[in-house]
Amino acid sequence: MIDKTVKSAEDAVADIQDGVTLMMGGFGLSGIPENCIAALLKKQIRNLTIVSNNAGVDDFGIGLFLKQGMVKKMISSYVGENEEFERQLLQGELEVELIPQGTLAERIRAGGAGIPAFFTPAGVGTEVAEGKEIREFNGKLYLLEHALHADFALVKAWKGDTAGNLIFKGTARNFNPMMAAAGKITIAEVEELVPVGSLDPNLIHTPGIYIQRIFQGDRYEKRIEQRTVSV
Amino acid sequence: MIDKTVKSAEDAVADIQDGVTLMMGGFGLSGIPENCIAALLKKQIRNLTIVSNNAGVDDFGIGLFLKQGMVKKMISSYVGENEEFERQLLQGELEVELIPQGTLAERIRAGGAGIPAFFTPAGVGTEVAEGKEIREFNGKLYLLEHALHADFALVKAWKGDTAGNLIFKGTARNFNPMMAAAGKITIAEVEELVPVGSLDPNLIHTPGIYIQRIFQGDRYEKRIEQRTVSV
Amino acid sequence: MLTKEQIAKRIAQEVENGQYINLGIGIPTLVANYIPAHLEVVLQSENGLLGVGPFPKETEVDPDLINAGKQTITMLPDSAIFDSAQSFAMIRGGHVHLTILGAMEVSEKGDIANWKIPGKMVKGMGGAMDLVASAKNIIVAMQHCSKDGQSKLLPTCSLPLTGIRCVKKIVTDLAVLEIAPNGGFILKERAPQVSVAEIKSKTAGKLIVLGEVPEMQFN
Amino acid sequence: MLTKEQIAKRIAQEVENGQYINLGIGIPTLVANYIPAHLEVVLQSENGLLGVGPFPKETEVDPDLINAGKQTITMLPDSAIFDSAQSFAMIRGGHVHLTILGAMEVSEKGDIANWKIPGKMVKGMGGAMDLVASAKNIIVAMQHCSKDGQSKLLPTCSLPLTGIRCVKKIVTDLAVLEIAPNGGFILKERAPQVSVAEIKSKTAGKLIVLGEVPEMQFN
Repeated sequence: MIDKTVKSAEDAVADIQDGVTLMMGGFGLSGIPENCIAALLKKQIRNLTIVSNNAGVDDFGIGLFLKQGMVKKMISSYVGENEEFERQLLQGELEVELIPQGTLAERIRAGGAGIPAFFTPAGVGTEVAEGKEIREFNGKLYLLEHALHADFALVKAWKGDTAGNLIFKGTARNFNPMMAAAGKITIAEVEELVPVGSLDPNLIHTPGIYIQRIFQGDRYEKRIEQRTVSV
Repeated sequence: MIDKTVKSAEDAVADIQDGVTLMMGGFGLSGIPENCIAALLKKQIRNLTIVSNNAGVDDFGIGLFLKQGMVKKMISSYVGENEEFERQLLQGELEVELIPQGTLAERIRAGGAGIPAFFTPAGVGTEVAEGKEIREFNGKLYLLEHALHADFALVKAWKGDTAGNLIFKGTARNFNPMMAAAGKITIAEVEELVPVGSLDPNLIHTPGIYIQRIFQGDRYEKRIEQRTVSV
Repeated sequence: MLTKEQIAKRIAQEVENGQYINLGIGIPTLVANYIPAHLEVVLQSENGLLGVGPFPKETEVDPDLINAGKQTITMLPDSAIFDSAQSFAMIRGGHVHLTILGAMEVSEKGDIANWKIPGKMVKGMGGAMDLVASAKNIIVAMQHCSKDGQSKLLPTCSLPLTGIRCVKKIVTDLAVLEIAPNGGFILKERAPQVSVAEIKSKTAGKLIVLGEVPEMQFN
Repeated sequence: MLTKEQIAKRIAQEVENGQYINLGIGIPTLVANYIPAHLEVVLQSENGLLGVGPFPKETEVDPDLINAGKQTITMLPDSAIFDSAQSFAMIRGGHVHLTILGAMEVSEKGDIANWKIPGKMVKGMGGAMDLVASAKNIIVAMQHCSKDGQSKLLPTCSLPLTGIRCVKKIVTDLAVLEIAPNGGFILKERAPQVSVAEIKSKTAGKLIVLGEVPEMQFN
């Protein structure tokens, strides 16, 4: 069996350099690659282009990259939880490309699936459509949108085996499976790394073919943004 | 909870009439909706357009429809296991549209996913490209392919709950999940119908939103085309 | 004038049995509390869940289970989890029957603006553009006027659009209105004790009044 | 002249450690038997399986577990199952490193024809067009000549094409050949006891011979 295990987050991200494009899984703070983020923070690289649905919060997740000035450009759908982000954007320190969430998800999927472009209705008649080809199908207008790729994709799963097969948990799945397929090199961190044969082949969410490196992360904080409870 | 259960295959297909377009899951004879096929055979409807990767064999699966002259047109990627098929085709009794398997899968997925068209490299420079828009992305040529839809999709799963959530088994999954999403009305037959709460939400292959009717099939024959064993 | 809860309660009357529904953040989220118990519906959360259950008890909180507003939630027996591409395939493919969301402005053509105030707010559109471009039925929940008294029902939107010609119905603190096929807000119902004249004066876009306009009914 | 098994054996020498490989029906399927034991590779079956294991014992036969040739198979500890859209996403997205398939004809530009004989065979292309349009490395396994002695390595294909400019290497019963960037079959190796002259006489397309051509080596 192919073994894709690396020893640590530091080993996994060792060749990530200034100026690369990173995809990072997660929705809000749920399902983000905490250990890879910590390892990259230590590396102090700069000029990153980051594809992530959100930008973390001021003191957690991608927010920590922003604080250290590591990010040149964010490609996201919603970045509303982050004051430092807003400051950098208004000061012109940060480029931002805002993309409708479904278009973002589908562009990433297209990147992994070898589809260079597709038509989608989201954004027709809005500023998202500026400069894009518009075409009518069955009486409805659609925009042509292009695939997104990344030099590295950093994903977080619940369980993974040494061959890179992954299972996610709950809504922490979100963007992780599409990003796993769209990275030239995909690094998976998992809460539990298991031997091959431990996962039911029928129930795997992301097949190992998409994963180049895998390691078991530790001390997952899993911070909650909106702890909402019923009484 | 929404309950999508119908009593029998006969009830499930009761409103399927002459001239409709049907998607039918399965790869070869694996994962085909055996009970729906049997119920439709009894109805003796005609002029069907069938979207299915294969066309069954002479005496099983969609081959039985062909024998009874129920099919006007097949949309498939490979139909090589069926002599009656070849006879009808050469005699001009049957229309056939042959589509590369990956393009077929993606066109069906697009149908369910609201993507009207996408670019794919399969078939560039071949007769599949005739009449299609060709465009270059990053130095490579791609064809524009359109979504496929169906009036009814007939899918077969291993387990399903009364809300229509499905789990498939092994390679019997194949085209079933995409077809489930691409049918205006999707009928799921399952080997085991279970109450809601029996399936782990994290491990569901096809969410119930895509399913309009579900029933437990009986007497699955699961015929094998190429029984190949090691000694 | 209706409270937010009453707006939610009135919108809940639009829900039909068997529907799959996406609820936006704010008033739309409250709608879940008022869906009549005899209706079987499924709530979709676009971050990857069908079958959104109630908020968890303190002991049940799971950071791996949140809704699109990043709130902790629970699942139900018929729940299913999926990834973001599948979630928007569902939305884009028209499988979600009803979308309820808030708005800053709605035009008499059914255009909606709810994601950006130039130079002021740059949070992003999230899933709103996909939802309004794809849902079969879109109901907007909002205040009839802004805090400084400006009508939010306009001839054309002044803010950057989220989607065009997509809103079907609007429920405000003053009225229930439908978008006419050729444009205009058809006044369907008045809030209790609110006059047609008041609604007319607070609607900047074309208001269409057809005969007697009934008061909203709450059971 | 090589037997089918020897063609498969020679192709197996092209396999590299860590590769994901799709094997077509016929000779390509045999390649699996000759992959050196020290190499860790994963076989993909386009009907939805990574990690294709050996054929089952009689008692293990499962109708829900077949390969793209509809043969019953088994899984391995690292196997994963997926649907057809995911399978071709993998193929189209370039995640499969090596595709080995049969052909009726190959042209000196690397075009391949392997799916249709007009008026005679109408089985369909299956996944072949997707595979040849997307795989990074495509090796063709075939007989050098047809049964009636016609060369299958041609200046241009006469049969309907499966894909254009995609084949990288061809292993026949007579030779190993590579497609030159500007067209032509570069003769890399001869089968044991087969002369360059014989290969030349049986290759209708442009054959490029660069210096001494070694014999194939089998360990």
